[in-house]
Amino acid sequence: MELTVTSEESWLSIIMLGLPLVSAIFALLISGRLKVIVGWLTSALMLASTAIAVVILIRVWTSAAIYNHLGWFDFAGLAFDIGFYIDPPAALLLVIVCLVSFLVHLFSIEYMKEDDGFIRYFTFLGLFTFSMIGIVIADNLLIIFMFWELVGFCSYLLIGHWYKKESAVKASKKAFLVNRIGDVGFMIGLAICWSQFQTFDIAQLKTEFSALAPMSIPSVLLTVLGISLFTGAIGKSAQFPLQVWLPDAMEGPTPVSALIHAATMVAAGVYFVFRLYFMMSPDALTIIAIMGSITAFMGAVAAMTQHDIKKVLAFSTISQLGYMIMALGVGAKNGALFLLYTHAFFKAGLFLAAGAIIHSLHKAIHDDKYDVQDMRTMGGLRKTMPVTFMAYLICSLSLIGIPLFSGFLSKEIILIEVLQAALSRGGIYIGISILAFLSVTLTAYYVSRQLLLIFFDTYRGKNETDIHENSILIKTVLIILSVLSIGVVWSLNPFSMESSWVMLKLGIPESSLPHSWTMIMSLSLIIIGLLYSYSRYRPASKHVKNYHNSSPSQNSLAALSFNNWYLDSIYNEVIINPFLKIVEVISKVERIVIDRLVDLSGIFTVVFSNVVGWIDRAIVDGIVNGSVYVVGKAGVITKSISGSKAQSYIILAVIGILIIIFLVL
Amino acid sequence: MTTVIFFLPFLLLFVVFGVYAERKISAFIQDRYGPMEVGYYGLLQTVADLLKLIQKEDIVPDKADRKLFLIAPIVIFIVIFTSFSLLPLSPDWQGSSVQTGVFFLMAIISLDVIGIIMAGWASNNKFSLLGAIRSAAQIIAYEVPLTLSILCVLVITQTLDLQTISYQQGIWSTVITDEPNYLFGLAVTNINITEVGGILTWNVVRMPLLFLVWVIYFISSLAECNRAPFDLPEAESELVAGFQTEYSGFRWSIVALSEYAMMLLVSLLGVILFFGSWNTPLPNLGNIELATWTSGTLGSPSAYLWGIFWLVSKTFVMIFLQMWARWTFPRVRIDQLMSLGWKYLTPIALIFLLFCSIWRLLML
Amino acid sequence: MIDVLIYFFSALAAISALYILFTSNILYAAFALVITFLAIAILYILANADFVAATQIMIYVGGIVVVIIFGVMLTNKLVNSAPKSGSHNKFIAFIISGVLFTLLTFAILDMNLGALGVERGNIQSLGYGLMTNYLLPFEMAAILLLLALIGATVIVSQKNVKK
Amino acid sequence: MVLFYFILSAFLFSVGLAIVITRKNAIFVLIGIELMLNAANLNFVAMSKSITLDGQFFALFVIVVAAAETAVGLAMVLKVFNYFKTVELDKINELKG
Repeated sequence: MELTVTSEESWLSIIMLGLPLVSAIFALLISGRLKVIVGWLTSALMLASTAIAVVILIRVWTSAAIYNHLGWFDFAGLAFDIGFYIDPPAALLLVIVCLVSFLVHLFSIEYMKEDDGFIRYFTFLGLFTFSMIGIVIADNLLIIFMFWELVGFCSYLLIGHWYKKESAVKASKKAFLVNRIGDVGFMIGLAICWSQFQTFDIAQLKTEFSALAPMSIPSVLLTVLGISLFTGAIGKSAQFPLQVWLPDAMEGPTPVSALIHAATMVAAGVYFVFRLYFMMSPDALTIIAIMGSITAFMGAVAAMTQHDIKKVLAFSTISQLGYMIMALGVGAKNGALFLLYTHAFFKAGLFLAAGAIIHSLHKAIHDDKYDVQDMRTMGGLRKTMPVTFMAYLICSLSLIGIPLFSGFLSKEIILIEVLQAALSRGGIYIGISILAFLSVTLTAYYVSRQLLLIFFDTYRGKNETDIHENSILIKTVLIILSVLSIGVVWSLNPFSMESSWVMLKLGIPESSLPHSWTMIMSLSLIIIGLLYSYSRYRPASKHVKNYHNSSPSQNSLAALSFNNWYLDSIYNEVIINPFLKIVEVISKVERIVIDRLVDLSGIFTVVFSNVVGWIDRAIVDGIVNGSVYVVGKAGVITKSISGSKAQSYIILAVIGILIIIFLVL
Repeated sequence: MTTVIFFLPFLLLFVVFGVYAERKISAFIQDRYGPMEVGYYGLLQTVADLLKLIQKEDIVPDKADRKLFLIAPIVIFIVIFTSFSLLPLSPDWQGSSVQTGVFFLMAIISLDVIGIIMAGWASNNKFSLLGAIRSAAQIIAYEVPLTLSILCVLVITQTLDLQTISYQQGIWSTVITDEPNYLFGLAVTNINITEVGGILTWNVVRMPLLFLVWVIYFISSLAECNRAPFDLPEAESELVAGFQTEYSGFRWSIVALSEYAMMLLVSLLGVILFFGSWNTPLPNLGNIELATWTSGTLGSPSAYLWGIFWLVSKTFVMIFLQMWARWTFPRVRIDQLMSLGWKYLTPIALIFLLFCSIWRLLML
Repeated sequence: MIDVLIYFFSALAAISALYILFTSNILYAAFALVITFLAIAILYILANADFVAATQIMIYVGGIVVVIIFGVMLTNKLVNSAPKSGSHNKFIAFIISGVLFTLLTFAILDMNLGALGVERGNIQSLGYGLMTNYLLPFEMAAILLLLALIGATVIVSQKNVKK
Repeated sequence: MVLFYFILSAFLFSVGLAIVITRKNAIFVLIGIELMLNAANLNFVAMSKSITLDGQFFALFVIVVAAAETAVGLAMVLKVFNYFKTVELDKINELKG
């Protein structure tokens, strides 16, 4: 492996990639007594990493992309390269990954203070950040796949952080297994890619694709290739039908949910499709769009009736990821990426704010059986936790898509493109756009419902007087994230995404439709959602009064929503139970047929051996023993002749010597 | 032969007062008086004990092997007493002048074991037999470092003759050799001390490392004498009294006599080999000729007297050291004893043998 | 004087050797062997071989006989019973030994013999000899001793008792 | 006088031989062998003459070898004793391990 990293930027990127790994190793090496040092040290390393990412971003933004690769090994005449490629979108994502990771590290110092697995936790966080950066900058499908697996592994470890809790272990296993299904698709895609192009290098693939003569490769194969690669993204980004693992993944610590299951790892699938956009055939894109819209809608519906504060956010994440995938499918790839960026901040902000609430409730109520995540026992927290409330409010408004906030900007682009696609292409796209706009209303509904339940009305739990705002550290983190969710940060004119600096660099989609149409449409839909939720959950309403002893299955629709469309049950019935049945049958067959056969052969062998043994003893040994007996007898007979005593030999020898002496004399 | 005439009465006297000294020294070490009744300050206590012992009945156990039982103490005593005949007493007085003096001495000492085994076996007693076997194992084991440490001296002196070794360590070295004595034996120092004599010409000073060799010699000699801390063969807490268990009266006193004779023998040998033999410790310092004054005139009775005086007084210091060690150190275990002998003293003595050989090369 | 001593110690050696031959007690035999060896050692001295005599005493008496006694003690139950040993082939052994002795005596008398070792054994020449002409045998003897000791230790230390 | 030494040597050798042949006990046999070796040594020493002292050298080497022989011999005797519980040579008549 020849190492010729030349430019300064390359060195910077390598350092940035290395720092989280160093942080993980540090955390691993430092002994348990120095917990606090570990937290601050790893945070400092993340901050350094973030700073480098910012430097890289500025360089990449103003000049060319960083591209550097080296030969790794030659295999059967095919050179295999390793390297990295950082263009402006990647650089911005890097900044976001590092920054969120840094903020989560800071948050965790406070949040995980009492935890026994503190060191382990920070080790995995460092390792995760390292792998995530790896995914973003790698220029090679195989390397991406490696880091891809690594983030999955970290996610598995962190979901199962409280490994003494059975539900956490189950959830981590579920996440891991469901992700494997997606990875199988990814690997099929890799195999097709290698068989067709003999390279995994993205830049090389890009040139191959652009120079691809039509019909040289059947278009079905290309579609299959695109879909298989997309399957990987389905698994990682929790798209229909593999989204079932994400709600369960909320068993992990809340900062982990913020970092991995909201901001970064789940977005990796979106980024991956964005990166390989050139490989997606039109048919594949249509399927992607359908999948995305279904996911967005299903997620939004499922979020409507949840009681768990984190579950709501988890389904919301699924829904938003669906949005992004759908946007990719309809061609608004830049919009998808923009939503990814903004979503990373406001969703991380929501999760961390939820974490802050959980943390302070947990501190106030020292009862392990009491569910501090249940919104039915919350309410009125606006007064006791004002900063958290503000952060939550800003991030929620951003999520709904209210003007002046970052979510509005990104959703606007997507909605325009969806509408345009529906108008220009018709057919299935009309359905997609209906689902997309319905999801807008539902989003407004469930987000405002959550806000009303948590922060308004009166407190419905116990120990109200003990609830206090969290420490300055947590507040700082929340404030930073909420500031980053305000529209001005992303665009000078917060009403128009066209003036956003991000979109200016990525490229604004050409649109024949005036923006005001979609704006008015989405705003009115949002208002409908808001009004409906206000009518149901306004402070002191009858519904809210009875809410804390409400059960989810008031009617079939609510039950459908609460149980996430019964997906888990369906999988249980359709896949797991039949599979178990098959296994049972197989084991029966094994027991009855194969074991019998083995037993029979064993019995036969024993019988045969006995027969052979008898032959051996009686005949073969008999011959040998007989001969030995004869020889022994002969020996005894001859022995008596020789005197049978050692000294006899001496006597004989001496007699011989005497004779010699006599003769000599 | 003549030395034997000197040594037999001397030995008896020595044992009488040696036992007295042992008692008194142990008493002082243990902060008590010791014998005080018989004679002035208990001086005649041992004589009284001896008289009692001689009067006692000479008991031979019924099951014992009578012949061997009676012979064994005499064998032990004769063996040890014979070796005295090889020792020089003064410049002109040596029992038997054999070229192989030290070697013969060692050979004769090794016969001691036969007597001990004989005594132990003849007693027909478990304790006696066990003590005898232990004693034999111990003596054979410690003969190795003992011989090696003596060999270190012999490498320096280049002779086996005890009288020649004695002459080399004093102002009369010119009588037997033309080689001058240099300080530390090293010709490079160019300080001729042939005429100075005294302590400077002793072997321990001629080759300073010999002091450490003497430590090995001393430890091994303690083991050879079966004295504490190596008195395992007669460890009273385990074996009653080892091979002497069945002996009483006169025969027991012979065994005890042999033991003290052995002490005297190894001390004498140590003095002869390491600490200047019959030579005076006082050197000639310019006109103050201390060495000449305290050595007498060669060939005259004064030389006899001075020689015997210095040899015996130095030997007594050695015996005092042995008694001191006996009443200071606890008894070692048998495995510790064996590992000390084989694993530590023997290799260390071998290393010193190498050093002494190199030193001898430097002396040329 | 020397002749008388030679006769005396020869007789001692011969008598103790015969005692070994006729006694049945192994320990007595061992002690008689000591006397034989000592007598032979004195004969060496009388033949002007001081060094060999000293070596004889040191190794044979102080070493080998002690080891033999140990062997006897380890292979016999000693307390309350003497270690006896029977004999056989007495008649033929007597005849053979007698014939051998007679023949050897004839042979010796037949020889033309000079005087006994002339000069007093000189240790210095012995030392020179061992370090020059006989260096190889000397070293080989050393190695042989080492190997024999290690071998003996190994043979005895293996625990293997007949069931 | 050399003659006398030789005759004594012959006598001791014969006695040693007789011991080796007649005795049942293995240790006795070893004693006999030592006696024979000593007889041989006596010859060597008696024959040792002049400056070279060859006979004495031989005697020394014989003593050394005898020491080695005894050590190994006795070790084997002990081993045999461990195995057969006896050192009577007429009872040790099998070589089967």
